[in-house]
Amino acid sequence: MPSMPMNVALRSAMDVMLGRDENVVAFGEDVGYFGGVFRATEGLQAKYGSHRVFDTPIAEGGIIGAAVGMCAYGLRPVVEIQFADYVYPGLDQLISEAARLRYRSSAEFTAPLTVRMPCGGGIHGGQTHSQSPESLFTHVCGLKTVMPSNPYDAKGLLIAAIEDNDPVIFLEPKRIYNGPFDGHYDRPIVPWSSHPLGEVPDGYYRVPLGSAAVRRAGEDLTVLTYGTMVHVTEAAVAETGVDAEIIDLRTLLPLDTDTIEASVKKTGRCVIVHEATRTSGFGAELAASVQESCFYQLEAPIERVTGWDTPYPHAQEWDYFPGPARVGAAFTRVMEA
Amino acid sequence: MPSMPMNVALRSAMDVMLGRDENVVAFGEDVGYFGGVFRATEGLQAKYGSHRVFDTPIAEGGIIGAAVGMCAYGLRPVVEIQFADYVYPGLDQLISEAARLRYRSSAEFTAPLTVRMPCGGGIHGGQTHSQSPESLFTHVCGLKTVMPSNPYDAKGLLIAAIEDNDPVIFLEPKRIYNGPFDGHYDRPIVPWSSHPLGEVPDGYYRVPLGSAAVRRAGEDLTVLTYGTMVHVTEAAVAETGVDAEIIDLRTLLPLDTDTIEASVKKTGRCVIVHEATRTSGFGAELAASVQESCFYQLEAPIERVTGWDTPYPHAQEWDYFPGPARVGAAFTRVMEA
Amino acid sequence: MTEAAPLRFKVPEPPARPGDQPDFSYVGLSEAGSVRRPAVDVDPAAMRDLAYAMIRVLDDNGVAIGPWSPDVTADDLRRGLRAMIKTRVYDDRMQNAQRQGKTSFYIRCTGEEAFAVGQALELGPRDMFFPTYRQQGWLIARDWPLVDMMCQVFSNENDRLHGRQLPVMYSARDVGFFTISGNLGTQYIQAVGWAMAAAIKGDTCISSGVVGEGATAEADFHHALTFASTYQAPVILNVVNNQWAISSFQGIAGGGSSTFAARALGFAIPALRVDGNDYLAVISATRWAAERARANCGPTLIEWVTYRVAPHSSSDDPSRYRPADEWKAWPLGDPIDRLKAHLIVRGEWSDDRHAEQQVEIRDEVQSALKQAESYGTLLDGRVASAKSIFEDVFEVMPQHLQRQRRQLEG
Amino acid sequence: MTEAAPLRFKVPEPPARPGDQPDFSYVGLSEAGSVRRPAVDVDPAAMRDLAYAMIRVLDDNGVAIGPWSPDVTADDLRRGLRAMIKTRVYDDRMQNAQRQGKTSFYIRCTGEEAFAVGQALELGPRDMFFPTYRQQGWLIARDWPLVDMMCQVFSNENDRLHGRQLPVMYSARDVGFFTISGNLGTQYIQAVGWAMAAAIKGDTCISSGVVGEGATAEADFHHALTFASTYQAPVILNVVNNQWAISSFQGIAGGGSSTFAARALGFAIPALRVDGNDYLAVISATRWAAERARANCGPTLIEWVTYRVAPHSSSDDPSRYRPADEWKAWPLGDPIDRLKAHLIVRGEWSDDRHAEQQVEIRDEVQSALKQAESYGTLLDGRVASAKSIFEDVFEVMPQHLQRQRRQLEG
Ligand SMILES: Cc1ncc(C[n+]2csc(CCOP(=O)(O)OP(=O)(O)O)c2C)c(N)n1
Ligand SMILES: Cc1ncc(C[n+]2csc(CCOP(=O)(O)OP(=O)(O)O)c2C)c(N)n1
Ligand SMILES: [Mg+2]
Ligand SMILES: [Mg+2]
Repeated sequence: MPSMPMNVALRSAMDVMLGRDENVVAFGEDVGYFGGVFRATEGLQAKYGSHRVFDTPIAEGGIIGAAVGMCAYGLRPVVEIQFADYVYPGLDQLISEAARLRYRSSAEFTAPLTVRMPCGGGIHGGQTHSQSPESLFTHVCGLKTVMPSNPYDAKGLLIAAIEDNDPVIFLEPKRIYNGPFDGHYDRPIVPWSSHPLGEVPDGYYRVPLGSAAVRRAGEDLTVLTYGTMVHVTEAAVAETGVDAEIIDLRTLLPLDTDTIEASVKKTGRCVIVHEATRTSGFGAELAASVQESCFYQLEAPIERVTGWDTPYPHAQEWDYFPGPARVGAAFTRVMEA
Repeated sequence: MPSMPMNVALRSAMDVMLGRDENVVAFGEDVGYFGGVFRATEGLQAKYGSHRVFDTPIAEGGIIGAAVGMCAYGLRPVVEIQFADYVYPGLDQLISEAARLRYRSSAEFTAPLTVRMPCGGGIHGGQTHSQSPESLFTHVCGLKTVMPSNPYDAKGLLIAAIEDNDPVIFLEPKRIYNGPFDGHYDRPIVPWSSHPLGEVPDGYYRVPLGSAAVRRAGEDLTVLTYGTMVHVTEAAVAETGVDAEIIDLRTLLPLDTDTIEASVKKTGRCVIVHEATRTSGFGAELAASVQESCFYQLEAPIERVTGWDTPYPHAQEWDYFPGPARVGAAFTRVMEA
Repeated sequence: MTEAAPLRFKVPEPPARPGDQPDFSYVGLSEAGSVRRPAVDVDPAAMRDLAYAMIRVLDDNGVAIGPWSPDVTADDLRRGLRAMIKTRVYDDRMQNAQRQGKTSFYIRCTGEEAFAVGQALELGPRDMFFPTYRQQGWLIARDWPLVDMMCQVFSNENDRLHGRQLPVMYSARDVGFFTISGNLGTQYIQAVGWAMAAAIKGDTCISSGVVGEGATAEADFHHALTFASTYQAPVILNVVNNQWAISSFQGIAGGGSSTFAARALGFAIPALRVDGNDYLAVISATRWAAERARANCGPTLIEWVTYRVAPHSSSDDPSRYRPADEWKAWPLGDPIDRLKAHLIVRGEWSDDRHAEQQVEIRDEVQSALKQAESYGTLLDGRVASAKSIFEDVFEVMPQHLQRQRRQLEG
Repeated sequence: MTEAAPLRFKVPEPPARPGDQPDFSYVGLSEAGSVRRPAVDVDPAAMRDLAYAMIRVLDDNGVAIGPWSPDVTADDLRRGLRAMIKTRVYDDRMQNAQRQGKTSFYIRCTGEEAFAVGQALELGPRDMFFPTYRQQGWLIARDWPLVDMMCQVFSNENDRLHGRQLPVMYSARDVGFFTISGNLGTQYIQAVGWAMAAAIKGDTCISSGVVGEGATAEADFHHALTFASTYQAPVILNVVNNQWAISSFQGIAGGGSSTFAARALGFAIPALRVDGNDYLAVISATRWAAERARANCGPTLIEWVTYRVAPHSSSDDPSRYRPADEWKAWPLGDPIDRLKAHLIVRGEWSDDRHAEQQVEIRDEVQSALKQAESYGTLLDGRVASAKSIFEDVFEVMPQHLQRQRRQLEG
């Protein structure tokens, strides 16, 4: 099986779907000739033509609005928002339109739309190239929200997202496009070629939406996490020696509550790790629902390790980023509780 | 003390502030000559002139964007978004600009902006006149979020919001503009004149942001709620006889965690009630933080009673709305747990 | 030079408020027949003047004149007349039903019937219309069942939308009518996206998007013009300028010093400004734009100048913000009266036939109403089941919604 | 008629891609001195032609000609020249520092210096400028300390913005320079809001907003034009058309078939299209718009036609999407060379003085750099304290942030 970085795996997913389904189109800012600022669509315009893969004006609201109209016609647009930090001008079309089209028309019109967007920090991008807005989408009824943590899942999930008949928000942690970053920013960069989940089949396959993956079985505590933080959590486990069960959620909505419940009921302890700011982050929903379903098995308060409730600072990136030390410290607190 | 409905109390707050501070201006769609679709600005243009109170084009993003620019000049705009359901086109200016202006400029520029918006259902407004998007705002660092439950607080909180030097999202549950609705839609409408909190002083006073009110002291369980749901909760308490302590949060961010913690530590049980959809609603943050701080005192899982995770339906409004029966049932479950 | 003089803040004011004499002198008119008709493949740069003129076909005597006078049969015109009358009767009946509490909300299009009816009859069966809440005329012109429309307004058991949507927010894919949004403007860029899709697929059908003059201020309007211009999308971009947006007059939307048609000029999109109460002008301008789009010459923006005779909605009382009799002074008259006069002049219609038809339509609407009410109204609470509110959030109901549905059932 | 022919989807393509011959024939030019100069209180309807012309003052010999030739002293021009040179030297030095890892990111404005420098020197001290990331020339022209600019770029201990902001996202209220946003377009409507505020207060100062041609597609552009038009706000709305938006050429933003100046026409806002590499034209057009605004005649939109000689940013490699030598074919030349030539022709400058000044400026920048680096760079990690990231989220730090700050301290 070929090994490939995550952006190439995503490109491969779009390549497969552009090839299989002539109703799939891909567009966004700098997506066409240039192939995207993170190269995710490189070569696709040359291969499929500029009527299938093309550049758009700089208007996220226009991109998503046009995509909704294309859905009404019968296409399956895959649009790129250059950075998740720039999705806000498109939120109205997502929240008021894409998410409710099926409902308000009783399925006369639907929005099989995929909205890709690089998210997360760790690349010194400052407050406008580092955000993780996933929790906002999970509050919107009618949207699905996905965030992969590795190339294999990224491709399989993106194919599933494109095939899904509802709008899917597809967040791509940009720090792990090239390798499984574990938060040790001062160590050499590890490429995906050295990671088993960097092996990606060439052709079509799906990783179903709504199913989490247990990355590591363990008995001491359960970690609920996703995206880059899966790797940070693995580092924290290695460093603390805590026998943690690591659940990579992959899809935030719909959430794989069965896997979560089974694990927390087994371990009796739960730590939630995400990069997004804390208040009303997706960790809040996770903590709220875990205490609902696992109250009598819980032996310690559920802890959240998250970005601070501030904009993402430029110079103090590593003070902001919830690295393995902070995750490890939470393990210790929860185990001692 | 005069008694007045909530929209009149809000008008009185703006009247007071327009009079005290010549940098206060109020504008929005239909806000000027007409006085707003809910009459909150009626008469203010005639009193203060159309350079202080005026109509705008129908562009929520333009309204908030222009307001941010006015803040940079030194004004204190109080803008109205006609329905909270229509705030999304303005979210980018709120999230990317108003909320971060102070931070990104190290306080060279600030955004002392108040964004008023009627929210919530119960008026047969369907999916685009009924939403409660408060949780989205609470995830945005740099915004304060307020929702009053009665005329007295509405006026005092709005004055505090206008005087605040940071952007404040001010959500007005439209169902209680005219009276304290308790969810019994089939009973006669009760006016504010029959409620003690309908008594509102004429002049200037503040209800500080960030402080909750204990509406009813109790020993059995703690209810965390706000807006219309305060009255629904009161009805549920009356109907079940549960000795609940009802906390009206008033401000969601910053949150009055001291009051919350003290109460839950005392009662050992907690029910959260809001009208917004459940997943990643503000109840999630409340549940997550209560279990963090009160874990060892909790005798039952924290329950959330909320709107269902669907768009707000028109005809089935009362099946959707979390009325006193659903709140009461949660009380019973939590007491029996 | 003038540096010392203080700046002044200007807020546009309508020419007349309650109590004032109505004044429509600000509406720039042209004589019927006086505006030239360029070829449909004209370079937009060569027709900028049309953004400031007004295309009118019917003169004061009801005679169709000039280059925009369309080739249209009397039968087709009678269909249009019938649909306009039916729309008005329907509106009155439903407004009445709202007053009786049978529904929560209603919106009339009185005085603006020509636009929606004309486009419905002029565009093709596979074209797609992206309406606002004020184009019920399209459904009626295309014979979408009145009973179905009423059931939607009553949110009753037979409502195809299961009571989920606000009254009047129809969806009717089978007659090319996109689901109406309660959010202003959003459908405009969607219409462009739909047209882009048709072009991507090498189809032959086009789309037509609608926005009120007030809602042109929304971002979607700008996105629509930008995308339509960049990709030369086969779309008709309609601005229905009915002079009012709830309480704010068209000057607040920025039309005070220009026309809405002119908004297209900066995008090199051809702009037509048309008498929206002139049914023949509606047919003719729509035909021009549709032909242009189908010939791969790209989008057209059309401003339809009309007047909102009705209140904004059943929640509105316009006498609070404009002269109650302002509509009487409207210089472009009533679209039904004008088409009727034209048909009579043409010898294809008479007062008697008109009166007969009126009665016939009233009966038709009345009997539809009876049938619709038999399926329930908001008054009697015979609405779609509570359980159904969990359907169609997603194609497949996820676990958490199944759980919530069970909870609702108790 | 053509109904049967399939529709085609068109995506605009730039005239030249890597390997192709550069081709700027699409840029509509006018002869220097050939465009008329209306009175500042002209009715916008009487000057629509200017949206399609190009105001140019300097002819090929460096002589200032025509009605737009401004009354400006040689001293003032020398100030402008100096600031432009300094901007270019500063850019080169900082781009170098970025390559050395002393900062994470840098953006140059090479070839576009005239606009920001000219406006900085022409507008008043209390006017407010709402820039994008490509107007560092304003700060330099207004003598904002170079060391402070550099400290911001290095995110070091002396960075006034405490390392919070991405490099080049300056904020300098004292010289009328609004805090730069990383989000495109947002500042445009803010500039209008600021101008509305000035008018509300009866002030005499105005604002000037900037957007790139690519970002005109964003909603804020539309909101800005709408609000400016409705309230006749005293604002200058600048579109810097440097032909490129990262990899996409101006045709993708919809400029393929019109000018960006023309976007103003539909709002009855006067539109000027100006040679942005002609320093005298910058001064002159800015003066016209500022006078108009101060005279309560409302907003002006100005399209500045220029070319982005530099890569989009330090993260960009333009040779992937445009001919590497495209800039050499740019028909409007280099703003520094052209102003230099003009001053020499005028007998107010010489090659020797120019060379001398170049050296002087290099020294000045070099010594500022030395000083700035002494306060640290990203390389050595001497940045604002971790604790400081909790400040300025709110005026008063709420409990939850205090708690988080304590947690960070461990
Ligand atoms: C995004 C959004 N903002 C505000 C509203 C509230 N609203 C409903 S209709 C209306 C006026 C619309 O006027 P116009 O566009 O001229 O259309 P008309 O009603 O005249 O047909 C307003 C402000 C809304 N529905 N959506
Ligand atoms: C809302 C938003 N969308 C996308 C981006 C990413 N982005 C940064 S600069 C740029 C191109 C801007 O081009 P233009 O407006 O022409 O300005 P220029 O860089 O040429 O000065 C893009 C797409 C952004 N910063 N903000
Ligand atoms: Mg209107
Ligand atoms: Mg550009």
